Amino acid sequence: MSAVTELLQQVVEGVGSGAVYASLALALVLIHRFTGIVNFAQGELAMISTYVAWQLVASGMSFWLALPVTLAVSFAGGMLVERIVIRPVQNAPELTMVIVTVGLFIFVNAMAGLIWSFTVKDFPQPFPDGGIDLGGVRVDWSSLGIIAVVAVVMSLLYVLFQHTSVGLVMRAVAGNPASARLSGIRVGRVLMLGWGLAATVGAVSGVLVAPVLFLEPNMMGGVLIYAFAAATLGGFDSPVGAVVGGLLVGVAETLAGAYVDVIGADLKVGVPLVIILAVLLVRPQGLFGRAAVERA
Amino acid sequence: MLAVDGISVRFGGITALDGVAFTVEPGTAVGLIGPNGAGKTTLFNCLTRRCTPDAGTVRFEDEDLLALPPHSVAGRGIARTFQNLGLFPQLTVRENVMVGAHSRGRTRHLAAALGLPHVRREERELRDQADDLLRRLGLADVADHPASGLPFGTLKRVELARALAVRPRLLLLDEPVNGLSHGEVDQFADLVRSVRQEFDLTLVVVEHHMGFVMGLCDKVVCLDFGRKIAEGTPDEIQRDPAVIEAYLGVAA
Amino acid sequence: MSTITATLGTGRARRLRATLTTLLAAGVALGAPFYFAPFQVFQLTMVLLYAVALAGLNLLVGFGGQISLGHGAFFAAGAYTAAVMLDRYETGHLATLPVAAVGCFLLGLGFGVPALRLRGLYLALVTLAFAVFLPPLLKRLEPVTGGSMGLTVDKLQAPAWSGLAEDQWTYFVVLAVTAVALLLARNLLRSRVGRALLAMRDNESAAEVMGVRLSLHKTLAFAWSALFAGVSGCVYTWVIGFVSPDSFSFVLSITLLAGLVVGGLASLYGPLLGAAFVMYVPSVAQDISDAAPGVVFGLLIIAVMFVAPTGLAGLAGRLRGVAASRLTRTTPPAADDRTPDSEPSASPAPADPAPVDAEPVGAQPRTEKD
Amino acid sequence: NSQRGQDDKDAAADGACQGQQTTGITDKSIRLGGIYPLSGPASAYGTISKGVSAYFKHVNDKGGIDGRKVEFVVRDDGYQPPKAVEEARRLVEQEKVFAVFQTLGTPSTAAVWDYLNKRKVPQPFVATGASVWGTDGDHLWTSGWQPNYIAEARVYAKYLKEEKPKAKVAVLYQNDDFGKDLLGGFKAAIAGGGIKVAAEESYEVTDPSVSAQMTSLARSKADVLLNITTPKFGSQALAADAKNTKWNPLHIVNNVSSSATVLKPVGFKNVQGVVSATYFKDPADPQWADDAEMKTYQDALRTYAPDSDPANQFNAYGWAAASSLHKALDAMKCPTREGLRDAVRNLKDVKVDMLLPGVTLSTGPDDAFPIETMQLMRFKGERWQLFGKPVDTRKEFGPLAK
Amino acid sequence: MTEPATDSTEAAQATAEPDFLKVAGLHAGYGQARVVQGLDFSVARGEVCAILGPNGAGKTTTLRALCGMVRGRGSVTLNGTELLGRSPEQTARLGVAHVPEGRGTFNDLTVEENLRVGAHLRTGRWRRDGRTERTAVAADLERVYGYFPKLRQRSRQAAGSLSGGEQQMLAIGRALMLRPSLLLLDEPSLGLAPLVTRELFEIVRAVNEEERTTVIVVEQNAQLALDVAHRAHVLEAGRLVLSGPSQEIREDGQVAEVYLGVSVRSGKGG
Ligand SMILES: Nc1ncnc2c1ncn2[C@@H]1O[C@H](COP(=O)(O)OP(=O)(O)OP(=O)(O)O)[C@@H](O)[C@H]1O
Ligand SMILES: Nc1ncnc2c1ncn2[C@@H]1O[C@H](COP(=O)(O)OP(=O)(O)OP(=O)(O)O)[C@@H](O)[C@H]1O
Ligand SMILES: [Mg+2]
Ligand SMILES: [Mg+2]
Repeated sequence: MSAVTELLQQVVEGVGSGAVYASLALALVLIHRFTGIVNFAQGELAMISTYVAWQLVASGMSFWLALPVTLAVSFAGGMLVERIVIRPVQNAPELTMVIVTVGLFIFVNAMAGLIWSFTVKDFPQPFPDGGIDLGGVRVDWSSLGIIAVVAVVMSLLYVLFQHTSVGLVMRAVAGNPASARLSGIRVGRVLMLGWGLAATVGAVSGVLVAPVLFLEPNMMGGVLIYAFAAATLGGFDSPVGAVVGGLLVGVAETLAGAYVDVIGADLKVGVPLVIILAVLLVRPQGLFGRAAVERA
Repeated sequence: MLAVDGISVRFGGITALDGVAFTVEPGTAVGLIGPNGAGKTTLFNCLTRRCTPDAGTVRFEDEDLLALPPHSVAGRGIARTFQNLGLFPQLTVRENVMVGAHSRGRTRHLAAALGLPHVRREERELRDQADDLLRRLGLADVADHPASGLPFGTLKRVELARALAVRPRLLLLDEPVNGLSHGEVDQFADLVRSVRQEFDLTLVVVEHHMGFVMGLCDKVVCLDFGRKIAEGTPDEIQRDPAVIEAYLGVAA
Repeated sequence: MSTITATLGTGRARRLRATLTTLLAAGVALGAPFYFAPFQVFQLTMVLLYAVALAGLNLLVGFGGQISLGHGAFFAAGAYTAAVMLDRYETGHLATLPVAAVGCFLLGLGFGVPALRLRGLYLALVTLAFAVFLPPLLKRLEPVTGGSMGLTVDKLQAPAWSGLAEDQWTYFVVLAVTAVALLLARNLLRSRVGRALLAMRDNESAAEVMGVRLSLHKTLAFAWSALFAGVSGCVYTWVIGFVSPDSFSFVLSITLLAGLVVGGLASLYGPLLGAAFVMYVPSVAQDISDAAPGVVFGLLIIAVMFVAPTGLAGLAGRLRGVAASRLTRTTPPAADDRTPDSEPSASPAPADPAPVDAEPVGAQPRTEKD
Repeated sequence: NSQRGQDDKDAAADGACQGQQTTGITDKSIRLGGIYPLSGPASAYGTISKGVSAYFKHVNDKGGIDGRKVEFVVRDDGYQPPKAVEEARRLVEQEKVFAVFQTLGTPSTAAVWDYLNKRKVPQPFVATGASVWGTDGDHLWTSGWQPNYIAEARVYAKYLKEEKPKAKVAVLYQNDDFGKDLLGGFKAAIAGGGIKVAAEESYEVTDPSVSAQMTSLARSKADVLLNITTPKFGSQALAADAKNTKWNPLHIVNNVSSSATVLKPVGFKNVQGVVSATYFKDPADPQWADDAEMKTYQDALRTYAPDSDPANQFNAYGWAAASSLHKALDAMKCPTREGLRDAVRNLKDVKVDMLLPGVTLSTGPDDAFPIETMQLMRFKGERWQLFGKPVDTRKEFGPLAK
Repeated sequence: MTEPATDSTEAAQATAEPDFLKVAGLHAGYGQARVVQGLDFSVARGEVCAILGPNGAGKTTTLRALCGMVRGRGSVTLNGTELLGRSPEQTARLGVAHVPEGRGTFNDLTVEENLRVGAHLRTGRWRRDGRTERTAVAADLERVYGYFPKLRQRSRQAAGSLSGGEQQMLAIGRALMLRPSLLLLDEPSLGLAPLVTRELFEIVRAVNEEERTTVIVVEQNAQLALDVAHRAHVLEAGRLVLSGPSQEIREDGQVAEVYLGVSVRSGKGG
């Protein structure tokens, strides 16, 4: 294998893991667009959704039937979470909301352990085994599949944000809920919709990554950290940013871990940190985020 | 005292200020009027280093104001109020006013943490001064109330008190009487007149309330589309056709 | 006139009450180690030392409005400073405190500078990334830090003259450190500097116009807050006698922030309540459910936030407010009182569950939620 | 009304045992504590306590240990050392346990062992394989149980020396004491031979996956992959190896990740020929289905811990450790803490039914590792097949250096 | 300059539906602060009603109670439907539009987006008349731009960067986009230039006359408010101290002194 193909192989690897981060980052961006907070429980909700899918498949349902059912259940679950857990603190300071999601994280994680135990579950791979060989660089079908799905989700979110009235309403609610109410927007429903959609996108993420990461209650913990990094880098407002951020983080981390000896695999998490810091110092709103409008 | 020369500010395609020039003599009150979006607030923002003009100079007592870092403007004796209020909602009224005295305080972090005697002395002094001001502006009984939740008119006075706490020589008021009823406007005008005398203030006032402006100011500058369209005494301005056309409308 | 005498009266009463409360608290704090079992004394010690870290975080988050999800890193820096000094140089415990304090102050200063550019969420997540990065870094620096096995060092020992047991002695030392730290924090916040921080949090732009030098105060807020966290970490080493990279995972940082919010942001004694929550509630959770303490713990966090959206300290304030209004309701309302503030309800507007969205008083346009 | 101070000395033991500590033990009962992560990121291991509890309940129902009913108090430390200290002190000072049986994880154990040794409270059979537990002369009240990671590494080294004396080895390891101990032990054991470590990659437990590391390792084209991981990452590494058809090293997976529950999700067809070593019976492995002890275990678990999965190897681990403690308690000369301390350090070829045939408990005054024997196994079809003789690393390599 | 509404039209409207909005025993406040203490008044359909009063009298609080932003006790019925106890979004759906004190613009939305949010209720996706409504909304957008040409120039600009007066225009425009049956204006002239203020009241009058929109306006510029209003109420310390047709209020000695002043605001008609 030549040095170039090796490099390309590492890049492909990085893109693969970057797509994983991006998938969850999309859900984070969605929640942020709706509510203006970061949701620490996002990964755990995705994990629960994945368990739902697993349970359905384990009880004999075909994967392709289980998938839409899971997405529907996740949507309803996300709305329920908003209604039961978030709504009561909706008028509280934002940090209170964030800490509630931390509590939710702990709760959901422990609950999954209680119900499904911590043993690793196998999850059906929706994409074919094997891969294709592009001039010595091997690309797995599963990676390609993840990338494709992430691209589709990203495009859908982009359209939702930019070209639908829901997107407009959503931004209005996130920006100024009181005024949104005065315009007759049912803020509660919009927020429920937001959480439902985010949970659905999260479920897609969970189902995509479960075959690769293997399903267990802590599956999404590490992904969440990287998804945060991806969303931060890309700007918390933009689905495109989330994906670009995810890919950048994935590739940079993989290459640094593989090629820069001082960094090595143990310190490679520092690489996205440095990149994020560098980018934010130049663009405080992230690569694709919108700058805050400020007037005295 | 203040000399503004050729100030231009552009935001993207919008020209908010376009070569504005005027001067303010010590001890006078200058009114700044003009239609909505004419650039009055933007001008204030330049004077307090909230935004940096693309061209032009601002001199305050022969010092280049634009070369100062934003936080030292207060120390030079310039204070302002904000059009849409710029109070600290979670602080009490007294604390709001005491923040106004920030530039006059000398306490540093370490001394503050150690609670040294001179720190406490300074704190007491500032507090007494603030209380004086509050009493002066009839705010004594709301001193311990957080700023949020007070009526708009009260908040306007709190802002004035805070600005006065800076001990300014130049005071910039951005629409100080909007939201006040007629009687209150008169009271406010009296108040401004008396503090002006007492603190030896030079004033620049942005206001759409003509009675207030004309009654208070020695000179009025009118902006439109970022350009100065007129300058003169209140009487001249009120008769100026350009001003009537762009701003006042046909006088009744 | 009558209002003035009334406020004077209440002022004196309040001061008296404050003095009494302080004396009572001091008495309880000094007597506790003689009353409680040693391990309970140990728990109290831990509460006190976490309170120092939370007070530091409060300075930054509660008062300064800058969110840090990486304070565990400063805590770890303090803890490792102490451990390395004790392990390598056998400096004795007390010598480690100033070094940890100054070291973390400088570290915080270094961090405060880039933090100037970052806002809200972005700052929070960058600091989180830093906290995630720390354990592997500590492992990598094995020659100094002892790598993943960590360092075991001597705990504080009671000098013979004191006649105290080790736990009691440790408790008193930590109590002293905490008292000093909380006092420093209080002094800082009740001064020009503290007001500047609060003003910046509420309205940056207006604060700057009033002469507050944003960069200075923000950076120093970071540095002070790191100093407190570092002192807390240093004391941690004295008490636990063991540091390892996995003791300081990012979970610690998140726990600290959660403790602070649960205790009450921008409250002077919120950190103590938060520290007690962090310390005791996991055990309570286990007492409730052995099978999955995490389930209960998560629920308890959520429940506390439901009941006290502004934190436990706010809850205490609100309860007092309710009690006060009960009392005042019996007195007839002053006739034709047009000042709205004669009501003694000066509690700083806790999030009322009623959907009153009082428009922020001239807060600058917020497009970015932080 | 100070509650401080000494443990009750009233129930003094008699005879030679005069003056020894009898806290937590009477003629009728014995009180033990254990500290596990029931919450937090490491809660997967919390279930070990279920296996332990089930064992003691099972024994209690059969009359107890030498007539004493065992009370087992489990505390949760969330895998945080300060919490472990708090809980250890609660157990000793408030719950007044006889011994702290098992603390889980190296950080937690390291955080409490000074305290326990100073208080002279036995800390037998800690649930971590770091090599310090058995080699430290200052902590006589503490002992290991599972084969220490160095011993395990030695087993693999010996195997490779015999089978592939010129092997190039790629190593994937968890970046903590466990991974480093095992890797270090392995390197020490192959030193001077023809076997070389060609590549090593670490991961953090907080990493989402090890796929990037596996790609890097694949570049080394090594003949052997030594997989030093915990279960989830074990599955990931096995899957990544299986997926890469261009690189087919001999895959050695360490014991922690060798359970059938780890291999099954990868697909049995993908893990054929994988080698590992073990010392206790894997409840998920069908070869033990008819084993008498295994049946007892399964029944007991179903009775006493109905919501935990008997096939989970950690339950069996707890069970095996608890039965080991049972043997040590049986061997006490005095029913005192000192008695237990001495008994733990004086085990001679004690058989425990949950351990593999040929694996026994042996300790000495300087050796607090009861188990240093492991047997190699290879995965074939749907089960592990033991091969070769149990390897007693003490005999082969000598005692661990301090 | 402008004719005050004649008594005859007022009477005609009042008899048509005298109790279009009926407020009875309204109490409202914040936490323990009781601000509005027992208001009774009604507004007929198609009427413009002005509320005057000193600072802190509770005018804003009254409007907030009407639209559901603060909780109130008592009874407020709009066309027979009880409003109290409803959330702002529900009252908005009943046709109440509120221009709040402090504007409440969506700062990171553009001007046009702000206006579209205002029309959100009318273009609901699943409404059958969606298409015709959408053209109507487009027409209304033009109308608002016609009223406030400044907004058209700024239509792609983020609302947060507008000048104070421009934001006020936007807030009013957004409320108009709702095509409300009851329009609540809280100090609409705040920050507007004299010329625009006068135009604003012309717009209020036009909207009221063309669409028979009922309007309640809280305004410090009593002169102008009384010009367009049919009736007026004076609120002090949470209680109504004076009510009546605007003409009468205008002639009330005390009101004239406190709210109208001897010298009227220059440049404003009267
Ligand atoms: N940050 C900005 N980005 C874009 N445009 C801006 C920005 N700040 C101000 N403008 C524009 O500049 C113009 C001048 O604004 P300014 O606030 O100075 O007006 P003003 O004279 O104070 O008006 P008003 O009387 O309504 O307060 C406005 O049209 C405004 O839209
Ligand atoms: N959000 C709030 N929280 C607590 N008290 C409030 C709040 N908003 C208003 N108040 C109090 O209610 C009283 C009435 O206020 P309101 O805003 O209704 O008066 P207003 O008549 O509209 O005055 P202005 O002319 O100044 O707007 C005031 O005393 C004020 O302090
Ligand atoms: Mg302006
Ligand atoms: Mg008002």
